[in-house]
Amino acid sequence: MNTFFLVIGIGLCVLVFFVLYRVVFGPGVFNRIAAISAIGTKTLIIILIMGIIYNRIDMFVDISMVYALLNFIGTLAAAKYLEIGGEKL
Amino acid sequence: MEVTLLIEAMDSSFRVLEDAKNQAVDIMNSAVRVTSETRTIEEKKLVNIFKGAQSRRAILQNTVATFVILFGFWTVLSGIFDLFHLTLGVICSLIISILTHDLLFANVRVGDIKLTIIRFIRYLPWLIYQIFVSNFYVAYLVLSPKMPISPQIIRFKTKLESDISWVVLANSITLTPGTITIDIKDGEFYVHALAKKVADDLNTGEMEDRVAHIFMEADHIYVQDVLDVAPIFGVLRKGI
Amino acid sequence: MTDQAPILIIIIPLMFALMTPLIGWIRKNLCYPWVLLSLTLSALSSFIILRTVLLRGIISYKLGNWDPPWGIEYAIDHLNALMLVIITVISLIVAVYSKKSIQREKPDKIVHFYTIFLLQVTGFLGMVVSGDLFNIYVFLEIASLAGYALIAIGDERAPYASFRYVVIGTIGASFYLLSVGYIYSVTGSLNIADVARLLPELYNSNVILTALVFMFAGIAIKMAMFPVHAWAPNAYTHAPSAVSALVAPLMTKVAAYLMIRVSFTVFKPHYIIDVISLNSFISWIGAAGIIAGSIFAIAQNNLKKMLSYSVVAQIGYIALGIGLANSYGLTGAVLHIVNEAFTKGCVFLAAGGIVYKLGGCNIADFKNLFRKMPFTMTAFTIGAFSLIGIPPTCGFFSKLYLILGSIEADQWTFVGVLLFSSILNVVYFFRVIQTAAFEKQMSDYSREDPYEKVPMDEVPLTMLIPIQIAALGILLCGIFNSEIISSVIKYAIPPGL
Amino acid sequence: MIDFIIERYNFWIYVILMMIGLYAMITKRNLVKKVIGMNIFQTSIILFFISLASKRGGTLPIMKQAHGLENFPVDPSAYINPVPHVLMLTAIVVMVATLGVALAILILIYRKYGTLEEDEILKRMQ
Amino acid sequence: MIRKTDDIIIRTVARILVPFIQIYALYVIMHGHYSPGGGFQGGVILGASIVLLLITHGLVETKKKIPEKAIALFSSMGVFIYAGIGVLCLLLFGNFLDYGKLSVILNIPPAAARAMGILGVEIGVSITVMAVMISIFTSISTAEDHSKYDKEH
Amino acid sequence: MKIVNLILVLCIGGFLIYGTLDMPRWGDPDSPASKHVSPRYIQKTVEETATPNMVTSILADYRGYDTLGETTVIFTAGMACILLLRNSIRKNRND
Amino acid sequence: MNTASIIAALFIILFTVGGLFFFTTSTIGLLRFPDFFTRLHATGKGDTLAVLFSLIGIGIYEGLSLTGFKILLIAVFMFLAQPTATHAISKAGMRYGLQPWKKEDSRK
Amino acid sequence: MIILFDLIILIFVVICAVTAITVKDLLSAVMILGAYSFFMCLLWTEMGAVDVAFTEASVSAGIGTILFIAAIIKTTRRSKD
Repeated sequence: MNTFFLVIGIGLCVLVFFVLYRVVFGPGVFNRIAAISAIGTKTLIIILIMGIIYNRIDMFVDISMVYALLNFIGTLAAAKYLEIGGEKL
Repeated sequence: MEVTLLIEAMDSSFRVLEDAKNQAVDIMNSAVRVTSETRTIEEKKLVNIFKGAQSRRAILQNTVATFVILFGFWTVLSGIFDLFHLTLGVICSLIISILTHDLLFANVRVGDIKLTIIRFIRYLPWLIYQIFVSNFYVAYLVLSPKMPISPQIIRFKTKLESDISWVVLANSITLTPGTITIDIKDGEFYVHALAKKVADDLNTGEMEDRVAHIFMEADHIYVQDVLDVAPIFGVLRKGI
Repeated sequence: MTDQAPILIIIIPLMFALMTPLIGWIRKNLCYPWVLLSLTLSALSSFIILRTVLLRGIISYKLGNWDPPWGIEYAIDHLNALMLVIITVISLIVAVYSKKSIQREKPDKIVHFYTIFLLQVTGFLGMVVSGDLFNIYVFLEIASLAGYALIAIGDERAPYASFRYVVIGTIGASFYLLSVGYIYSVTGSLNIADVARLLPELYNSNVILTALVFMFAGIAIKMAMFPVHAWAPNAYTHAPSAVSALVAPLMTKVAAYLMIRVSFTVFKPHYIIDVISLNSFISWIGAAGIIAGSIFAIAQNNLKKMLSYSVVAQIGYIALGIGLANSYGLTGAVLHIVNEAFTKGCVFLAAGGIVYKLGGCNIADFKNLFRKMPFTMTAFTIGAFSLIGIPPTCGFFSKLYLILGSIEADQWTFVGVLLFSSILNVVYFFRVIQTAAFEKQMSDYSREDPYEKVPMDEVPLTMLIPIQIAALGILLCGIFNSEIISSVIKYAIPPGL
Repeated sequence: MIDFIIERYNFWIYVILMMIGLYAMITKRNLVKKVIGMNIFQTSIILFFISLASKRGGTLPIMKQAHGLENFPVDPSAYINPVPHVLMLTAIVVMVATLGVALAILILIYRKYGTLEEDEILKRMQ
Repeated sequence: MIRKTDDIIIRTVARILVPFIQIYALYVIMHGHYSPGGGFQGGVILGASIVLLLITHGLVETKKKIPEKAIALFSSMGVFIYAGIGVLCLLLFGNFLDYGKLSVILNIPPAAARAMGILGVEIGVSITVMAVMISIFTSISTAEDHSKYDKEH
Repeated sequence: MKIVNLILVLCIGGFLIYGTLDMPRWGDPDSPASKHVSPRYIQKTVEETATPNMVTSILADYRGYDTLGETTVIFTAGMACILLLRNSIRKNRND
Repeated sequence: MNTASIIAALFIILFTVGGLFFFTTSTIGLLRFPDFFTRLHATGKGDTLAVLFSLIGIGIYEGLSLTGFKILLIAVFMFLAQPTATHAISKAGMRYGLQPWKKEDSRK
Repeated sequence: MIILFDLIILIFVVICAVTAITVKDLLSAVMILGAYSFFMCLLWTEMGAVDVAFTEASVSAGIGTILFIAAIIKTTRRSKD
């Protein structure tokens, strides 16, 4: 089973690699933010998969939950910036 | 001569009558105004008294409800059930619930919450089914080589009233792939839809009906099946 | 209670700093006596420590009662004790002085200023007293952060100078942390004594060489040594005068202490001298720093900037003494640390007094200053004599020891450099003193009576007394230098030199 | 050769990250970029320390059962070395603190000069 | 940045999430002994919850919940708790931060006393970290903006 | 100028890599770092501090003084931000 | 290996691979779609079902325990936070002045 | 330590670092720094440093990015390099 989850994790990493294309080449800040939030969800799953591989998932769940709870604050702040004070580039 | 006199007399008498009538109307109006003013004042006083009592009760209820929920959350998180940690949990949830009693249940009416929760839980499978179906549709859109998308922004006026139901509707719309709630202005939803099919699905209004059903709005179920104090709550909600 | 003195010296300023904002709520003016009280207590405990060390030898204090390699340990020998006394005394002097000057410069920020002032002193003391490599990093960061903040509230250009200090200082601290990691990777320990015990077996490894070089680089950045001194002059110039009087003497000296500690306690002298012979490199850099700092100082028109470059030059002396790596040279270096702390404190305080009265620090404006502010300028002159190296002051003796060390090491170039730098010091200090004492305003010549009495306009007493005490300290250190050396510094020199 | 690379590459990547951060810190003209470089630099050091801690075949530095371990002999090689983790927690805290102070100073600079480019600031100083 | 947002969705979701984030933070603080986490992490999460309130509900509304003076008090109180526990050990004739000596007061074996000491220390750390995170954020966001600069030039 | 900086950075990086060549292998269970001090923490943490999480026990107990310093660092940063940015009179509080 | 565990393993594989599949489609959508809003459709919440599936798979692997509950809670919070973030950023994009892509544009 | 994951994530980290310092829009740079922190967190969970990963997660997601954005609001988003 561990090998199976390892493969799934590697697959997710490969997907993250493709998402990184949007992060690096944009265009513009909005696409980047969207891509970064997509990376966030994948990261959350990868952390849990690490927990399975280490066989100590109860320790890794906490980190995942931090991301689930806090990850959107950064996006909210960026959105607020673009909404109210945003200089246009 | 006499005829003219008569006419004049009639005229003047009419005038007098008119004046009298006007005065009477004025008096009546002012009386009505005064009575209505006093009545609104009294009503307001009553409402205030009621609201004060109710708000104190509501604060207590909110705090207790928040406490229960948070303590349940704590127990799930903690997983250690000795006396020390449970005491810690009680203390922590108490602190948080006192601090944030007005956050978790800000605009929710107190009495009907049990039913709301049950209905909300019943609503979830349908939502997940919707997400499932539309996710497949989006996957089809993504994977088909011609990419038959036709993005459009649709606008519809909702019949929902309260904040929380708006939020549930908006988040349900956003959760369903293919549609994003972009903005809510004065009860109008602006939704960006990926293709015509999802837009049509949204326009049938099924989701809205279901959300309305959860929060007992628009179909006014609460009058019959929840509480007999519901009208008072209605008054209060408008008053607030 | 004397057993607990090593921890009290940290805890007192820390606890008092924590309470300062709360005191500030009650009344702003209470902060000043509060700070004085805490620093006085701290100074008392530092004297207790010095006495205990002199009587009983090295103090070891186990924090949390864990044995040294596992827990954190304080190991206080003569050098630490001496540094503690210097830091507490100088900071007490500066704290007394700061009342008027900070009221003039930043009246609305007194409370937080004093909080961070105490935290900075805590950082210095913690760096000196600690016997654990990582703990030193933590307190280094406390001192640095406090320093960044204090410098940034200075005049117009202060934020930019402070930002550069942030960037460069972070590089320095990170290099230090990096080398701690390198040392940890091969020894598995962080305690200085333990590391010193384990290192000799590993002397031919690349890791240790890299660790040593980066640790020196990091400390040199914090110390404002010559090639990486770029942050120092601007930061010291634009800081509020009380801050530059605190940071300029102490930050660099604490870093110099760290350099001595690293090169002679963590690494044995054998490694530095015989295996990689880094010491001659350091002394050459020190010599270059002396010359370069003095020449830069000559080019300045601003007194504070001139003094800042003078700091760079004086750091060169200390580095030269460390690099000589013999008994005389190291004695000279330690004595120069003592001397420099008092001297730089004195001259920066005097410069602050001048700024307080004149509103600026341009040397050209100093005409007739000797008549206007005789006491301040006398103290300044004593400081200048000490920097130049004129006999009754302490500077003469430290330079003497440095020259003796150079002769013993057969490095005649350094003797030349030391003598030449004295001449350069004479040049730039003479310019100030000459302007202040002898030059008249142009308008004075045109007047009928050139010897018209200039009204005395001295700084307030709370500023004057600290200046005088610092000047007195210079003289006392000079007069009793043999006592200081024979009772304290002699034991601070590592054996085998 | 492959073994040699596999045994070391983690350290090399940390050096690369450190170089990126250091380069940004000393070359970039924009002050926010410098702060970003500072962040990267400090993170790379943390990476180095954590690499030191890792142990082949070791598990997390948290005991598997909480109770009843007092009399059991524990095999130290079964757990990852916890000391660098502790040090790095402190280092992360220092990183955040430095970030806060640096951003505060940055705002002061912008208030004075109205720009964040270093060359323009230097120009406006004269 | 800390103006009240007019978006009802964001406000409501933030309102609902904040209590959960806070209780989660307290869980992280209290269970640092058994699972990852501890004072610093919990403090940061607590601070983040208040920051979330700040960016969604605005400064004025948040101040009613946690006034500015309380933040200032907390930021020194946390370190004070930490150092105070250390000094308490000092007064019990131990070394600084020697929590084993607390067993005299708490009437439990030294190892458990050390665990209690760790818990107290973590609470202190979390209080300071929370307060400082909020105060850094508010200081940065309430600093005068650049419009002042534009007017001058 | 950029070239000079680049060369400087590359030199530093090269020197650091040179230092790592003699280091114990990555993940080596027998490296000095995991043999000298740390075994005691791993073995005794439950016995001495009743805390299964070694990181917490070291952080707050064995090396608790570091953590005091760390908390002081945070406190210093907060005070520094207030010192730098708060003015006694603030106009636009709600922006 | 008894029947129950085989069925559980089958479910785990089914759900996790399903999650991976939806992750893949969302990523491809992110790369292929023409403008910001449509990309947001793909990633911002095309991931929702993928996350749900993966979490269910991992939850089944973990079994009925407190950790399983925690994983469920993660899903709940994701469902609360993710659409909010998507909504916020799309609204910001609209107010910022991004023009949504229209079908007619592609013909030009 | 899982070598396969380790290599992949290290590559991501380097890509993110390079992008963060080369991109001209400061807001983008800051958001990319957030992604960089994700990967760092991932790297540390992968090496078994759960506490450090936890700290990094809470710091980067909770405070770091927001402090940067708050500072950028007060200053400017433009950058020449």
